[in-house]
Amino acid sequence: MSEREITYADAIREAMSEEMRRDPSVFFMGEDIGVYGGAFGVSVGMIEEFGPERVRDTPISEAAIIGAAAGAAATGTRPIAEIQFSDFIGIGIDQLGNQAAKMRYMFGGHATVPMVVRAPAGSGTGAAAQHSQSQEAWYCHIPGLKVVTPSTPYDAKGLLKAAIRDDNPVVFLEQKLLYRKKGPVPEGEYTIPLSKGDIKREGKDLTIVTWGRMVPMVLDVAEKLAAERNYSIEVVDPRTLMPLDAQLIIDSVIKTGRAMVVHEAVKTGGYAGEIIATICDSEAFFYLDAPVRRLAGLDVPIPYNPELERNAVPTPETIEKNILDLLD
Amino acid sequence: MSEREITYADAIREAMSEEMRRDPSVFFMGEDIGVYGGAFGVSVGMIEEFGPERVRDTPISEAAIIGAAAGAAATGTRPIAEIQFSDFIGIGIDQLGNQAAKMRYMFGGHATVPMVVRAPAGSGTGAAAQHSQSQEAWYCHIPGLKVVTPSTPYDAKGLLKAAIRDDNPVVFLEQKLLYRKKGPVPEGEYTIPLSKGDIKREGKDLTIVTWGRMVPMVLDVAEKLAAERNYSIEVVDPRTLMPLDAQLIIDSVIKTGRAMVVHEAVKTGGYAGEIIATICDSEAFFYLDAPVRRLAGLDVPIPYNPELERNAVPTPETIEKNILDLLD
Amino acid sequence: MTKEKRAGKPDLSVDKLQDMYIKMLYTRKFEEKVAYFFSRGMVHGTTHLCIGQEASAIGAIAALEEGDWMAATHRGHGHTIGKGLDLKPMMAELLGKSTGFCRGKGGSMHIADITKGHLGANGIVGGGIPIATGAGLSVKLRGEEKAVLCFFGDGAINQGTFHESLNMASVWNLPVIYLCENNQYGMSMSQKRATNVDDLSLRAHSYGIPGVRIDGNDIFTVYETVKTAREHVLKQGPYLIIAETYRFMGHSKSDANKYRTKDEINQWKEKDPIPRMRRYLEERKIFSAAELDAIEQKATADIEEAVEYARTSPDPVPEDLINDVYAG
Amino acid sequence: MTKEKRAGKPDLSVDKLQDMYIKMLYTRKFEEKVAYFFSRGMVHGTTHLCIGQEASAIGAIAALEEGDWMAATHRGHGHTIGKGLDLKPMMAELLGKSTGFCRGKGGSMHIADITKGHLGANGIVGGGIPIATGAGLSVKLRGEEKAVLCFFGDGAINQGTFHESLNMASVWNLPVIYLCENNQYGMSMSQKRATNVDDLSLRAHSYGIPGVRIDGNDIFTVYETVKTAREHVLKQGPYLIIAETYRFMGHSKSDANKYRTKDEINQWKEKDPIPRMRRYLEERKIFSAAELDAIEQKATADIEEAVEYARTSPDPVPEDLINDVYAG
Ligand SMILES: Cc1ncc(C[n+]2csc(CCOP(=O)(O)OP(=O)(O)O)c2C)c(N)n1
Ligand SMILES: Cc1ncc(C[n+]2csc(CCOP(=O)(O)OP(=O)(O)O)c2C)c(N)n1
Ligand SMILES: [Mg+2]
Ligand SMILES: [Mg+2]
Repeated sequence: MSEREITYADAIREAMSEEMRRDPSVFFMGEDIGVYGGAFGVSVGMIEEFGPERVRDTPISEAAIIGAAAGAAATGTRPIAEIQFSDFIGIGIDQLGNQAAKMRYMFGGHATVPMVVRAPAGSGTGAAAQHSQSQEAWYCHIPGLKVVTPSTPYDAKGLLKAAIRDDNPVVFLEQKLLYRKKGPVPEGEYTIPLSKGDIKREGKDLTIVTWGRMVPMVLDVAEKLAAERNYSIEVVDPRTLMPLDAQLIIDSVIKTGRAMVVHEAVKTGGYAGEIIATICDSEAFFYLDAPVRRLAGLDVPIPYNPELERNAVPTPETIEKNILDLLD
Repeated sequence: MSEREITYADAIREAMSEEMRRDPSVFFMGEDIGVYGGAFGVSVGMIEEFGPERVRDTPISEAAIIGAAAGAAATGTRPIAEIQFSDFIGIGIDQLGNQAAKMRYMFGGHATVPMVVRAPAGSGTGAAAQHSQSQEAWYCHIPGLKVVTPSTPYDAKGLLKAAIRDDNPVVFLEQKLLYRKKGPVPEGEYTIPLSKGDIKREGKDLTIVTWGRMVPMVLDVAEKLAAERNYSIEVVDPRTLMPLDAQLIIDSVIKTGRAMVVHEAVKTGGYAGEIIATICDSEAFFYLDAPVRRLAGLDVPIPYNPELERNAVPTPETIEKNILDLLD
Repeated sequence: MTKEKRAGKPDLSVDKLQDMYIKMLYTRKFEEKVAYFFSRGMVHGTTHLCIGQEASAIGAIAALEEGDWMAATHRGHGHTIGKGLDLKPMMAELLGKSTGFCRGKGGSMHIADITKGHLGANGIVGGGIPIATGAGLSVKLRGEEKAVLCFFGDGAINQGTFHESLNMASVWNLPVIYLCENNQYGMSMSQKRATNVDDLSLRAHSYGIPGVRIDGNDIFTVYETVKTAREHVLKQGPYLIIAETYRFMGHSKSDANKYRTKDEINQWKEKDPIPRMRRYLEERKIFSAAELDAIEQKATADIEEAVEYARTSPDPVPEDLINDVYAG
Repeated sequence: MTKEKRAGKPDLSVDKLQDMYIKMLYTRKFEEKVAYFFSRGMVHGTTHLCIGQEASAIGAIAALEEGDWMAATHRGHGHTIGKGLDLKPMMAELLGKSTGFCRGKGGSMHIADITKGHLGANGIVGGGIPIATGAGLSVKLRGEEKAVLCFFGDGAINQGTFHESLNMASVWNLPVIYLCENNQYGMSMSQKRATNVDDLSLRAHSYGIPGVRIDGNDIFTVYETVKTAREHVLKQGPYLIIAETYRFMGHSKSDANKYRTKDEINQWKEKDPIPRMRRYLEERKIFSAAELDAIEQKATADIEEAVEYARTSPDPVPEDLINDVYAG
């Protein structure tokens, strides 16, 4: 792997640009992605290279953006649609879930809908209740969609390239708080299959399954507890949530005998449930030495006040506390 | 309890009508609910009693229906909004999830949004992929909403009356295939709290948590296995999914030592995950004698062909098979 | 080839006229068969018949060229026959057979053949409008001289997707003909009650595009208007057509017609587009009465053949249930 | 009380004029303070300043009566001050304090006070339009002589919610004034690129309602138009106003203004509504220069007081995090 370090946002831009150079049927549409460069600066410079036809500013019309992407995808192009905040996908979720995701199946297999909906997710920016959600569980509950959420620049680039090449609608959830984080990303061509999770840290006492911006947070706590208490924590990042690399998780739990799932999304109805059900309805159940712990966002809208906001989701402190509960 | 038997649809109409008589601030809006009487005949006759102002036919505009209900609720009325098929709630889910559900919290407590969104859910009518879904897990993942799904006429009436009186937005999911089913419903006034599950059948070998139209199906199988094999199966119907009566489920599992969750919704990301995570992160974990089994709809859109459709969701056969797997 | 030229009538070959006439007959007879099947309980689910509206479907599509795209609605049998799709797989789909266009998984509400430019009927009112818009974008991005014809109803015109799509198409000059089949009702809701305007073509003003209102029961008017619109959209962007028509049958399987009068229905029956075209063809001696009878007999025979094909076709196999959720 | 009557100018008392003028000043100074806080990193999140647009907010609300409702937007400081809400809890909200309108949980994007008829700023572009429509329905159902004023931007006018709401309000004759503040851009997207019409008031044609386009930087024009509209909506249903204005500052915290020219900004600055009103008041000798300076000093002092109040207010307590998700 090259030593070059770039940010998560750069990695995403690079993935899009490489794919747009490689394949003329790929194009990009969304609000303010052109001269403005996107609300988070992800697409800065792209309109200069690809022009306003392929880097296409849209009106503020999320349903039409997603629906038009679906229609364009079904008729021979490969759209990348950016939704400015993932919270707004709901406005177009009918087009995503009832049209894009179902077309192939309900038409009996003759439709192919290769599109990516990219959108930033998560809290921590002081943007409050309607700009801070993590709704991956919704998308995972729609057969026909794939759902990806990278936690590193390396994963972001490889997964996004794979998502763009995938022949299915993919929801690609980016992490606002990771956009400016740097990490090693090779210059050359690579993709990461949309079916493989990644063990971000090996361990033998406890399996923590987590994704998105919780990954670096959990890794930090794991390092700390390794140093302070010699705990050996395995951190599994599914990267792609749908389809889920269940075997990777099951194998890890069989190895460690203990499991915890950490996510930022609100707890009730969150995707931790899916993962815990997967573990507890598998052979891993017989290896469990303790209840399967779930640490997730509180069941509240994200509040504005920074201190409240920080505590609405898992923190290094609550992660540590829960680990200690399980391991002590 | 009175011996009168009425249908599930009648019970719903009776609940609405009683509440509209009782409280002039309650009104009802939706597509074709007036002279047409609703797509499933639920509101037949209501416009004659309450007039077109309070039984209000709307244009086909689901986002505006839900949003207008939220606005009306926040300003002193108590709307019941019918969405013709629950599949279409997605079109207005931004108004439901980002507005109605969050208003109170994000405004710091001074908003009250007493509204009910009623909608029929589920498959089995040959209406295919866009008219047959069970999306309760989505709504349960939105803090600020309550989510109710009755399995009997009795529950339907009592829960709907409670939902209408509740000061929060409630998603009330009705079961298409139960609309014509009869059951005992007292004529008098009663409500069922939106926080209490119900043990539909007592047992000691296995707890099955299930809801909606799966309840009668599971009960039939439980009776059959009681007769044929002397199995004692406890059937827990949460009735209200959010907030969930977790203790009822946990206590039952502690008693039986085995648990299975059955739902019609597609498996991945379904609410079974929530319930299994609740069980496995509770004291009930220590009483479990076997993995917690999950039986749900396949991860497919609902197909049109009747035989395929029937097998897309749990059937008496698959329920029985899974019980035998767990208990034999 | 004989040609018939008269003021206000298009310049059409005899073959073309015969093709248009027989497609109207196919549609009518196809649907009469479907109605019969339903009345006998041989088909499950529901269906929406366009009996009375054949001219707008067939006339409009007759004006398209090879390679143009078309998006249909839930009332889509005429659209499908108009687009030249084979009657056999169409009938097979209605019967849920594996030889159907959707392998029996879509049914009437999801008939589609992307490979032939048919983007699908749609179970979501207004759901196809963004899809068609995206097809227009796709065509435009490739620089093709192709048009997209997007059907929707007077009920759909009040959906947000209508507005967002027309606005988007208007700013991007997309080659999309938006054709509203105003059959006067959205289910039970009269267009006069669902909108505050008599002439829906006024809605073109919002997008700075041409809008016309035409007699949708005159196949030649429809044809000519769409011909003109097609020329327009290829150069100057979208075009809105409101075709006034009427559905003779109930909205769907179950409809007591309480929202309209027998008188009204009878008045419109006098404008039945099929006898109207027949009179035209006969009066102008394009075809003799005997020739027209022969065409009608052929239509009947072809439908019978399709029924036979469908009846004797195999059902889907169990694996079809899980196939084609994802591509690749 | 002195009265000033001139052609085209409304009949306003000195007190009213002073009130309108000082509210524009409050808005400007409030926002300058907020901008300063942001530049110093004293506030987190983002904010949308309406500097330059004060006339449309303040002038419009000045035309309302006691008991009328108002729905604001994400750019809602002027709307809030216009509605007469206290500066102190407003500033406290911006600083995330427990004394804020939303107890620090909403922030700039969610300021609201339902008890005072303020339905809330809104983080969802177009999200408030159905809410306001529902408020209109509520008022109408109670038979009150009250109006609802619904603000939204030129970007929001392309959302489906705009269309659905105006259509719904038009068929139900709801007393809602829909006021589009056309500040020429939706973030970076020029209204000219986002719509295909120059004059957005044409969109009224779609709903058969009055639509006017006015100089939104002239507070008197705004006032008079809304006065007229208010009379209209109470009797005849909704009214659309397009107020042409301009935002001097960037869209939000971070905006390089790459999508517009300095020249354009400077041209609009010449139409700054605040000096314009001051000139009017001074030229017509309604107030002397000294009086006007005194008003301005009072505005400054009141804002300072609000800042002081906000700064010294307590933060929310930890329990606030979980309070007020549900009522009751
Ligand atoms: C989003 C959505 N809302 C409601 C329905 C239920 N529904 C099916 S067809 C229909 C009426 C549609 O009216 P129109 O667009 O005029 O088409 P028509 O049926 O008259 O051909 C309704 C309400 C639906 N399928 N989708
Ligand atoms: C549904 C939705 N889409 C996108 C955004 C991001 N966004 C916030 S404000 C804005 C521009 C809105 O333009 P306009 O309606 O003209 O209001 P203005 O900001 O000009 O006052 C955008 C795109 C949002 N908040 N909500
Ligand atoms: Mg219609
Ligand atoms: Mg604007």
